[in-house]
Amino acid sequence: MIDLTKYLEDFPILQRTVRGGNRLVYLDSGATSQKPEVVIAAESNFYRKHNSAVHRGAHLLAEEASLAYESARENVAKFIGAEIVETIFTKSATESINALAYSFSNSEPGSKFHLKSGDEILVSEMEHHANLIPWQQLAKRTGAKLRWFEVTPEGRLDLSKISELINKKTKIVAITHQSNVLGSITPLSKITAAAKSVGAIVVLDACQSVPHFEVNVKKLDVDFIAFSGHKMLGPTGIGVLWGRQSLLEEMPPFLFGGSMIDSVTMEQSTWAELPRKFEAGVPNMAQAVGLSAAVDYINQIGISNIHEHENQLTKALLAGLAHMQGVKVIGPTDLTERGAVVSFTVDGIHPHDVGQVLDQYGIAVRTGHHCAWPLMRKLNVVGTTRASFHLYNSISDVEKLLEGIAQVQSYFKVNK
Amino acid sequence: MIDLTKYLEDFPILQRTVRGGNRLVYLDSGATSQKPEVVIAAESNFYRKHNSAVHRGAHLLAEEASLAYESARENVAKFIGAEIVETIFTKSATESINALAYSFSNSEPGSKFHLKSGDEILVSEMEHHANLIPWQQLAKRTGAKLRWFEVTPEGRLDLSKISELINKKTKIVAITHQSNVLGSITPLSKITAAAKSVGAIVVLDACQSVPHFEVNVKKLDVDFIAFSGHKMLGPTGIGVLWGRQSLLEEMPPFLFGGSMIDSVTMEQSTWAELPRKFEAGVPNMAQAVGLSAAVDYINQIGISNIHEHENQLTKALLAGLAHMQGVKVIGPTDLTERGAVVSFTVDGIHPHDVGQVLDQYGIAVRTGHHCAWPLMRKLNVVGTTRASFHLYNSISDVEKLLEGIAQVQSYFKVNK
Amino acid sequence: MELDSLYQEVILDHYRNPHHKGLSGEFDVQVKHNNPSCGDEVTLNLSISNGVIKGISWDGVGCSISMASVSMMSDLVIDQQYSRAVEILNQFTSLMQSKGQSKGDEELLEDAVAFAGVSKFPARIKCALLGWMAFKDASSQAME
Amino acid sequence: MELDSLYQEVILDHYRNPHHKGLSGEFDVQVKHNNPSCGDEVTLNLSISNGVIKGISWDGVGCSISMASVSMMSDLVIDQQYSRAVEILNQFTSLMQSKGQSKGDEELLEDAVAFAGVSKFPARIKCALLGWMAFKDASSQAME
Ligand SMILES: Cc1ncc(COP(=O)(O)O)c(C=O)c1O
Ligand SMILES: Cc1ncc(COP(=O)(O)O)c(C=O)c1O
Repeated sequence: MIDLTKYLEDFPILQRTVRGGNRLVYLDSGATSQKPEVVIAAESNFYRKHNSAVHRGAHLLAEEASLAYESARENVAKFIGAEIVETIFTKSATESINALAYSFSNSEPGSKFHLKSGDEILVSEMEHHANLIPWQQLAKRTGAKLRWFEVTPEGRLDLSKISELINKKTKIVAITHQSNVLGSITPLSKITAAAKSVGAIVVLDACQSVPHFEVNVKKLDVDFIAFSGHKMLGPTGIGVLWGRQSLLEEMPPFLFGGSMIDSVTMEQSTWAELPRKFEAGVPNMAQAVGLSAAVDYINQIGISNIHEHENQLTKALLAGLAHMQGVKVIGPTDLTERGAVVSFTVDGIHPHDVGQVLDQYGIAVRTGHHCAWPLMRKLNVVGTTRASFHLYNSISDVEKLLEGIAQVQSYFKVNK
Repeated sequence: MIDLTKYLEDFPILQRTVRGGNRLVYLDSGATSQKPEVVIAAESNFYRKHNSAVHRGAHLLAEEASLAYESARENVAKFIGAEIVETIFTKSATESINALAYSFSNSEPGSKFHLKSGDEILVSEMEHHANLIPWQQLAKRTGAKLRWFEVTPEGRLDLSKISELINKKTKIVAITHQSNVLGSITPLSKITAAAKSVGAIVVLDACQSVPHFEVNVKKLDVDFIAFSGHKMLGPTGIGVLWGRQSLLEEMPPFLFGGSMIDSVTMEQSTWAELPRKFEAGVPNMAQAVGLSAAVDYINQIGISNIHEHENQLTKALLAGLAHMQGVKVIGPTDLTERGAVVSFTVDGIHPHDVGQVLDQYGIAVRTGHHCAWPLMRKLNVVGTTRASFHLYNSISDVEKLLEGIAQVQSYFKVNK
Repeated sequence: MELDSLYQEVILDHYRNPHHKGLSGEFDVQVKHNNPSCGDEVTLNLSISNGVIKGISWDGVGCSISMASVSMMSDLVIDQQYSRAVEILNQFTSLMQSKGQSKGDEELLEDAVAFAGVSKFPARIKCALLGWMAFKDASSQAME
Repeated sequence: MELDSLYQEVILDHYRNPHHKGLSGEFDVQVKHNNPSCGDEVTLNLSISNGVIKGISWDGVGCSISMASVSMMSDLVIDQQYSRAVEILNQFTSLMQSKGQSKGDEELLEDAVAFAGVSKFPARIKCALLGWMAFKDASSQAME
């Protein structure tokens, strides 16, 4: 039994009280995580001591800022088993994925990134909007066709048609590593093997995986991954795009401006080496430094300890919900290939109302379509209530939630 | 005579010593500004007390975070005389300008944003790469032609050919408000009048103006402006795109994902109302809050006081440089239509070496091409040394710089 | 409990037994509105003749606040002059923006004053307004 | 002063009176390298025959460090076997990465050990390497 309770005091926000004078039971880490003091301090410390534009000045502060920023890159790269030059800072996973989609649009005919009518892009019905709409719009811009894996009633990817869906026309497979609604983890190896056999590029939305279990880009055998800092104890305003070096070298850039150039005339420009080619402008330096502090913090606890801890909480919550009348889990009900995100519905009560009553008890959950509207339609629900964990949650949070749901039912006088 | 010395103590970084045990003489605010404690604290405070994904949860933290984020928008909008819904948060000016260029590419034939062969985009030779390359690449993508205002030997925009350059084919005029190299301020009204007469859209790069003097978008009569938070005492990782409401409503979005949608199916999506249409994903919330604190701080001192203070310093520096043998100011040498950015060259010494010796005396300047490579070629210099001011500089900083330049000359034994 | 100011009994009643729900085949204008952040949807059919709101029928999915609000809105505006309906609409909108400071004009809003408590919950204001915005859209289209 | 470790007299001498500067018409390979962050540029002409570096001529604009470094590099590798030149190149590169911890192998690097101080100034390392990278590029092209 992993006990992480001693870490709770590292999170200043958990010391405050919320509605009704209750302690904060924060079960919305799937949307954004809370930050330990060391992360907040790392960002502040950068501003207080080293702030200066990186890569640009001849002076000491510029030197220190560049060192801080590049060390952050190195640290994040190591965390995901990547090469340093393959690790690109963006503002968010959303930007990372859009950057890819635009880089594809920007590529010349003949390049492996160039899409045209007849080509196919494959996603799934359980994608977050951030890993659906950029591809939908890329398809629209290029004439390529968007196709998708369906979702089974149990909330798993339906791979039964994989050999038809991944075919010679498939140029991109963009898939989530873990559903932000269902918690189900994608059986990646089947997909990467099929994609490889047809030469398709695999893009992984790792927003819900990197913060919660070990992700090693080399082992995964995908081509690109995207994730956000704010879901992994890091600051807002920072994300990562990782890609295989050879692909990133071949791929045209996305944002144009300072620091990403090799030479510039009024007529034309050439691009800098990796990773700068993909980082135009003065970067989100303090946020990169904060993210690096978050990585240090996670490493100190151990990502596998965090994972096991979250598994324990998920198990307890699933067990508790299984005993409740009128409550239905949306997604896998056991721990096989699932993470610490649990969606459920309460008969007769709209998720928004469930969330509102829970809030009265200090319990912060997320309600609605979770930016996965097509999935809601597919599963025939108007939305769900979602509890999601991180290392700072405890078994007492699970108990509070279970009690809270019972209160919701009695508040709305639904027949259990 | 404005005296802002009492504000120096608000900036923690100014309390540290740098190379050679010297106090920091920070003359690189044109690249990025330093942050007062209130800005640093605003960001930290958001993480410590209110951090949560905006617009998404039913819980108290989400409510507080949304309020903080939207109040920041309101505050920034007011600062530039804009409507709230017209004020869009990006990660930087670079992103803001690229967003525009991509939104243009994304628009349908027939829309006023649609460019095609025969159309013209007008920039100037003094643009920062961030306001040049996005348009150069847009021209390349659409077949439109990139044209430019030249720069006079005095470092002013050469408007002599304006009636030829702004013609019926001109669809976009993208121009800097103040050169980040020369300090010269663009005589905007002539340009906006000409652009209006042919129906061209005017995009203003306000990176070097908003932080230093009053910018009111209504008075300027431009269509879009872009600027960065980090140059105006705010955090890194936050920028602003402002546009006229009617144009923003017509313009297609740029980044696709969560929060920017009205409805989503696997096949197609429709977009949210302004400003959300242009803000995909969990935003850089803490940075928006930090920027808002920077705006409060500037308002408290008064932007016109800051402007006048910087004018005094610029005047003193220009006067001092005028007396130095072998030192040449690159850009206007009087205060007419110029801001607090002063570039110069020192005969016989490369700017990089000038900067290095100054650094030894604790003086932080910027050296090189300042992301304006075409301008360097035009002015026939390999680069310049640039000193740029903000409110926390003092006349003693100017004296230090002047003494420093003399030291540089004697260190390299150049004949003065 | 703070919650009770949000979930007034009359709101829950309308939620459980909504009025005018179920789309009728007769209408002059049909509109569909939704709330993208939570997924609530309402389709509203409006009949109007000689400047009088003759009928409203609607269907939708959403939380108690949004559904009860469409239900009460329908009760309030049916058989009213368009101008009077707009007055009620404006009253309701400003009640929602009152941040808990207003009790609402009972003469105009009748049972809908029960929504006063919603104005203290910023995230729920758009729920309460969903049906009203649909009505605003439909009626202004009809009056064009 | 810390600066003196950067700007050694011999570096400033080469900067003021660079060797092998001015492009000769005879060469096997020509390369152009630049340093996008500061704008330094060097064009390098290389002649090589039977695995021996026969001649280098160059032109360029840049700071004292970058220009002095191309000058000294030229002195060092001209008339050397390619393999020996690569050894010198590698030595110089690792000296630059030594963060001030190494003095450099004087037997191989001769006067270029004067650049040891540069390794303490991270922003200047790429200046010192510009010419060497150009040589690396040109010579490996020539040996292909
Ligand atoms: C005139 C001008 N435009 C654009 C930029 C780009 O700003 P950022 O790097 O913050 O995106 C800068 C600053 O570097 C600038 O000075
Ligand atoms: C699976 C998944 N993909 C993408 C995103 C988008 O991340 P962000 O909003 O940080 O860009 C999220 C989170 O909202 C997510 O859960």
